[in-house]
Amino acid sequence: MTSVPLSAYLVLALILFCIGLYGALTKRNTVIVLISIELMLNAVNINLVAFSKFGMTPAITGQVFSLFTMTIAAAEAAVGLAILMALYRNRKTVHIDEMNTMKH
Amino acid sequence: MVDNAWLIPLFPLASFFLLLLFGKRFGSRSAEVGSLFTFVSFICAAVVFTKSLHESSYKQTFNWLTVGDAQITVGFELNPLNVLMLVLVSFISFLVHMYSKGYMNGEKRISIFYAYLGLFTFAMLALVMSPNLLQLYIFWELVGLGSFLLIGFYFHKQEAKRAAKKAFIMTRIGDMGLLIGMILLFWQTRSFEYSVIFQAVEAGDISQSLLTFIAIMIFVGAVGKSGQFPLHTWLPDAMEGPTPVSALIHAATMVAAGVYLVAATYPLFQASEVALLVVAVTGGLTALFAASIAVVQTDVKRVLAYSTMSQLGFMFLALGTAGYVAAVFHLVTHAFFKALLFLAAGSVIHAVHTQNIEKMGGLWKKLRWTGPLFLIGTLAISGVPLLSGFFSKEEILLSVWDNGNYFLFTLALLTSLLTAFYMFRLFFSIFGGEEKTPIHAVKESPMIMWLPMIILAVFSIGIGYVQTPWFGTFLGDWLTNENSHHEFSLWLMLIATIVSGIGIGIAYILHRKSSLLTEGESSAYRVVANKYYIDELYERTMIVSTKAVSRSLVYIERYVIDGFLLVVIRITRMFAKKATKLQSGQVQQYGAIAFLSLAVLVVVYLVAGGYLR
Amino acid sequence: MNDYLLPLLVFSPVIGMIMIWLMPKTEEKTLKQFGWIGTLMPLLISLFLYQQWLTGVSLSSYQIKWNWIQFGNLAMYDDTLYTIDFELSLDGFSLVFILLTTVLSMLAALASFYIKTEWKGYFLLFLLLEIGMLGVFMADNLLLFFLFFEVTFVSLFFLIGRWGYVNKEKAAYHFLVYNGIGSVLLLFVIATLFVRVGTTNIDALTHILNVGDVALLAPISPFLTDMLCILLFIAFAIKLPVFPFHSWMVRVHREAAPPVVMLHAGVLLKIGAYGMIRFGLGIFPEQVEKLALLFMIVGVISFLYGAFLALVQTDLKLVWAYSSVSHMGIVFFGFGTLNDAGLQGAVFQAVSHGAIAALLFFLIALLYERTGTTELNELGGLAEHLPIFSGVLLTAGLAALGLPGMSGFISEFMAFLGLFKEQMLLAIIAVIGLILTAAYTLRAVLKITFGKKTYSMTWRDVQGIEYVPIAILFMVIVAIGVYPMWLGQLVQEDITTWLLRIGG
Amino acid sequence: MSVSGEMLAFLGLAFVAVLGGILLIQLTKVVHMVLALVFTFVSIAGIYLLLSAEFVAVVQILLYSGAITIVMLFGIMLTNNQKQEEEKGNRWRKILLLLGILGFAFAVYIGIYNLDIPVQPTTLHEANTEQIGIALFSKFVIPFELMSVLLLVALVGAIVLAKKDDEGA
Repeated sequence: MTSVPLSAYLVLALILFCIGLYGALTKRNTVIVLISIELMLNAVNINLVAFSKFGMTPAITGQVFSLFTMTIAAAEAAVGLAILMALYRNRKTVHIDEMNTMKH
Repeated sequence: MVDNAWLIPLFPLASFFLLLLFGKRFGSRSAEVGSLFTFVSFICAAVVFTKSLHESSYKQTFNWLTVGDAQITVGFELNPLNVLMLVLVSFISFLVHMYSKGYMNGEKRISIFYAYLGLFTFAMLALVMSPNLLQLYIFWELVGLGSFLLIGFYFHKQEAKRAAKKAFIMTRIGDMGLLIGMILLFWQTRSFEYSVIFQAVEAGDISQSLLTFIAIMIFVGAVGKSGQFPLHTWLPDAMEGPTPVSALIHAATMVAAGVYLVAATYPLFQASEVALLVVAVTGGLTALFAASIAVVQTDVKRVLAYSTMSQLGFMFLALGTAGYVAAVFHLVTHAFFKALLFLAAGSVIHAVHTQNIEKMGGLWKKLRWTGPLFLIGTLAISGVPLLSGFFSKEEILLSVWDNGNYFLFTLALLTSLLTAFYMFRLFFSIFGGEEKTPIHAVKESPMIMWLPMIILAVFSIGIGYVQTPWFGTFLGDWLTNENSHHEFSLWLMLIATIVSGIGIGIAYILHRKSSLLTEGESSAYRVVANKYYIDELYERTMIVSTKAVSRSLVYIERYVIDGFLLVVIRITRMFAKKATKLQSGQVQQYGAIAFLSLAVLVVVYLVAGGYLR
Repeated sequence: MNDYLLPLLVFSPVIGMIMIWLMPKTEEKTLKQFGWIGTLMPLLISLFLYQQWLTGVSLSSYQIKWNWIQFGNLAMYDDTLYTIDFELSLDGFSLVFILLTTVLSMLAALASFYIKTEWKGYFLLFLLLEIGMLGVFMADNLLLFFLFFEVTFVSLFFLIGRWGYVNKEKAAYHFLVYNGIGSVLLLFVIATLFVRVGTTNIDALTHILNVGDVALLAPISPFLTDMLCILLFIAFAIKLPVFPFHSWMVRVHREAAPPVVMLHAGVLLKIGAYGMIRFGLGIFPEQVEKLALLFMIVGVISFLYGAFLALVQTDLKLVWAYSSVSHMGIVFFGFGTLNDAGLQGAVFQAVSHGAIAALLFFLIALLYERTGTTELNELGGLAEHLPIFSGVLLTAGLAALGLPGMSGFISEFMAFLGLFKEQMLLAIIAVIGLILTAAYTLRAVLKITFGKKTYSMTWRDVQGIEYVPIAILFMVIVAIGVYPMWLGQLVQEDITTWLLRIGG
Repeated sequence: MSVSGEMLAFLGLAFVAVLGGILLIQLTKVVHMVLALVFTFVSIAGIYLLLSAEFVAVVQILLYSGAITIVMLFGIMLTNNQKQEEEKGNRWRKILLLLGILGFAFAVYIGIYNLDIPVQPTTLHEANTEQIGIALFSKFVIPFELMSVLLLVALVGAIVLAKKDDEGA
């Protein structure tokens, strides 16, 4: 019926997830960290949609869930940037390694 | 009556509780209360005794506890040996109860004293009625308790405290032997009942080596209770208790329980040559050993205590040489004359307020009653012909001779000699010579004290005739249920008499020279006077090593167990400090660590092929 | 009625708690009385249960099972899997411990009249502790057991740390850490079993693990089962406690208030024994059989170790504390023998030590109340002016050293009977401990009661209400000692069942 | 195995998506990074199309390629950070992380490799939007409403956070 197997989508999602993870954990610029997180969420979404089609019991639920995820991602991006703005105003930096007021 | 015999020990028990709870209200009348209960007990015992002269043994049991498929029962058994002990114990106990009224007169805690006596009498009577080893063991410990309480009666005295503790612990060491033997027997036969055990022994169900071990272990129990070497050291110290107690517990009844135990489990010993030999040698050695110490003691009660040890050794010697009847016979006669001696000694102490024979002398005229009574006892124990001690001793010598062990026979003769010697040394130094106690007006004891002594004296003289070569061997026939008449051996009697005579003679000569054998500089003397340094030996070895173990364990506790704790605490603290540094405020670092840990976990599970199965 | 009796029993101390809670905290006398009254209700119910048992009512008819927690939606496969029910049940074995709990709680509440401060909090915690103890002995599944176990743990922590002697806080932390480790191990075992087997019900677990006719979703390998068994036993060995996990218990016994120690030594240590027998032997019979020799050796070491250390202590509390270590060693090796006599001995010893230790620590309360010290070197000759107290102390000591006619003897005797059957040599070594027991007990007791006088004339002897705990405990001790059958019958059936599982 | 059109489309989209990701990591200017990511987002939308999820694909383009990217760009500009992403950081951490990620990827890959789910016929592609609508407003209506509340909260929160402090103070 279809020539692209489920595993192909999963592997793609895995690769994107790993890239996002690497970015989120290494980049110093907070904006990039946020974007990397978006990438990770996207990778997860691919999985959701893929399983909605190729899963044990195919259903529309997967797609609906991916929509929810996107909503949350959007909200997260908005709030995250707002926090970043506030921080930048106070500390004049966007570098994540300089934000260490939670130190012991 | 016979099936209600279990009531016999309950009377003294009732007296114990009554006096313990309401002792204050009874006050000095406690003596009458205690005596009354014991008397009832004695009457019952006497009735049972007369009944059982004709009947065969009687036994009654009921279930007490279930262990797996084995039923443990309790009950009582009345066979000739048991009934004999029953009547003996209740009788002497009654007499001592009576005597104590005079001796303990004016003591504040007299109700407690009588309560303890009641407890002891209860335990001892129940002990001799036990149909099985477990029950015997239970009361075995309880008589130990009675003895412990009475030794420590004068609790404010340091010596009494120490003696009580020592008595309890030393006898407990012996008891453990009995416990081991008993449990081993149980797993061999699945029962504590004598009858079952004896059947198994006869059927040869138990291997010879194990049987020997068991018999010796049981004998260890007897050794502890009867103050035999090497567990004897508590018995002389036990003389810290009131003198009537010494008479009842540490001369006539409880210490004889060891002999009773071996006699009651005699088939076990008969099945093992080695065990019999061990019994005989221990008995013989203790007899001589104790007699030799008695020769140089200066405390009247201690002389008697060592004499008791020596006589008990005699009984074990008899048991070990197949002289079952002889041993029981001597147990009976000894109970009477030794009780008499102790009571008489108590009477003397009561009069002069000292126990040191160096401070006594010339009391013959002052103590009109006590003197002759003491003499009767002395004659009986020395084996002077026609008194009870003579017959029983002769019987023992005969059994040793028949056994063919000449070494043991020599031991027995030597002991006889020493016995006669130290007893008369004691007698002469108390009653002979000049008066040395001028301060006190020495008064004869009241009738309540000499009356029991007279009764005992009568028995000391007469009881021997139940088992003589001339008039018949009633006791032996009854005990063994067959005609055990043995041949009359005049030469043995002669030898025994001569030996006693020599002992008395030496004592008299020395008395004439007014030497008490108390001073001496020779090393041999010092060794004997210090009781062969056995106490010191125990002190230096057992006690010190136990303490050393305890101390070293204290260090282990402090440095190993708690030290380990400390190490754990330090390590935890160290990690906590290091971990605090990880709290850098760097969100990315946290994320990295969390992720890496997850990755490690995942990879490990991957390599391990799934999680732990 | 039957359906609610067990929950009623477990939660009956709540009534007392509410009564206390409503009182202002300055009402000393009322609070103490309410605390005591609060313990009466469970006592009555448990006695009623015992009476029912005597009349032949089957104890299993009181069993209850309410739905409680459900995990996942595996109900479509098997509705007993991955569910946890609120299950309480009763058998002879647990009834013994429940009776012990209710009786000792009542007596400890009486002894708590010596508590000097913060009565309200004290009695609230005290009754909470009782709920925990009762629940522990009735819980029919491991998770419920664990929850009640933690209730005792928390309430006891505060009871130790708040009301006690000088170093009470430190002792409480020792208690916390050791028992915390024990709890963690226990939780680990319970969780693993639940994940693998899908149930925490004890009977179901036993059946699945041993009969094995149920296909598990995640099968357990023999190795894992062994490990679980060992962890479970370490957890309970800490609670019991057995050498080398005993140091917390010694500290607690030294520092906690005497009524708390009465309960602690009397009941809480027995949770270790109860857990070992019920869960260890119940769930892992084969593994226990493999470990039996180890149990016996450790038990004997514990027995001797405690005895040797008790011999040189200079504080009466410490003597009794080490004697507890020693006596728990007997429980442990009795359990390790895995035969009728040994197991019965272990159960007997647990009950008997409960009564005796409670008595001994009650006497400590009396002694401290009068003299203000429990140091052996500062005491002596009390028999002169406190004859009744001295007599009671001596008798209690004799009970502790296993004098026949009292409960200590029959328990030790049976444990040794069992040990001799399995390991003769070990048993002969262990017998030394019996001699040492006599030595250290007499040393301590005689030091206090006999000898030189060091007392003040104003100390009064035992009086009034103080007779109640002494009399009741002596009754229990002597009743077991003279006629052990009544206790034996309660547990005999259960022991036979357990032994059948080992097949020996 | 012949290469179908669908496969070709997938390969192309996947290549672009991964390339965008790699560029995100490798580029140095922040704005470039964000732009590289737009490619990824768009190609993911394409992937959704292949998975017969047209509605999701459209939302993806609208939300990610549109809204989020723009927001991010605004963020970058407002924080006025034109500095280049200099290689500072901890080299060891990067290497370790890389290893960890590789290990993790490998482990998950094993899982994917062993995965075998039989393909079943679906009707997702028929009136996809309608199906989503029906599901959203029947079965998932409560989550949906909650989501709207969440968005509102996020909106308010973002405004409160981002507005200048001195006005309030």
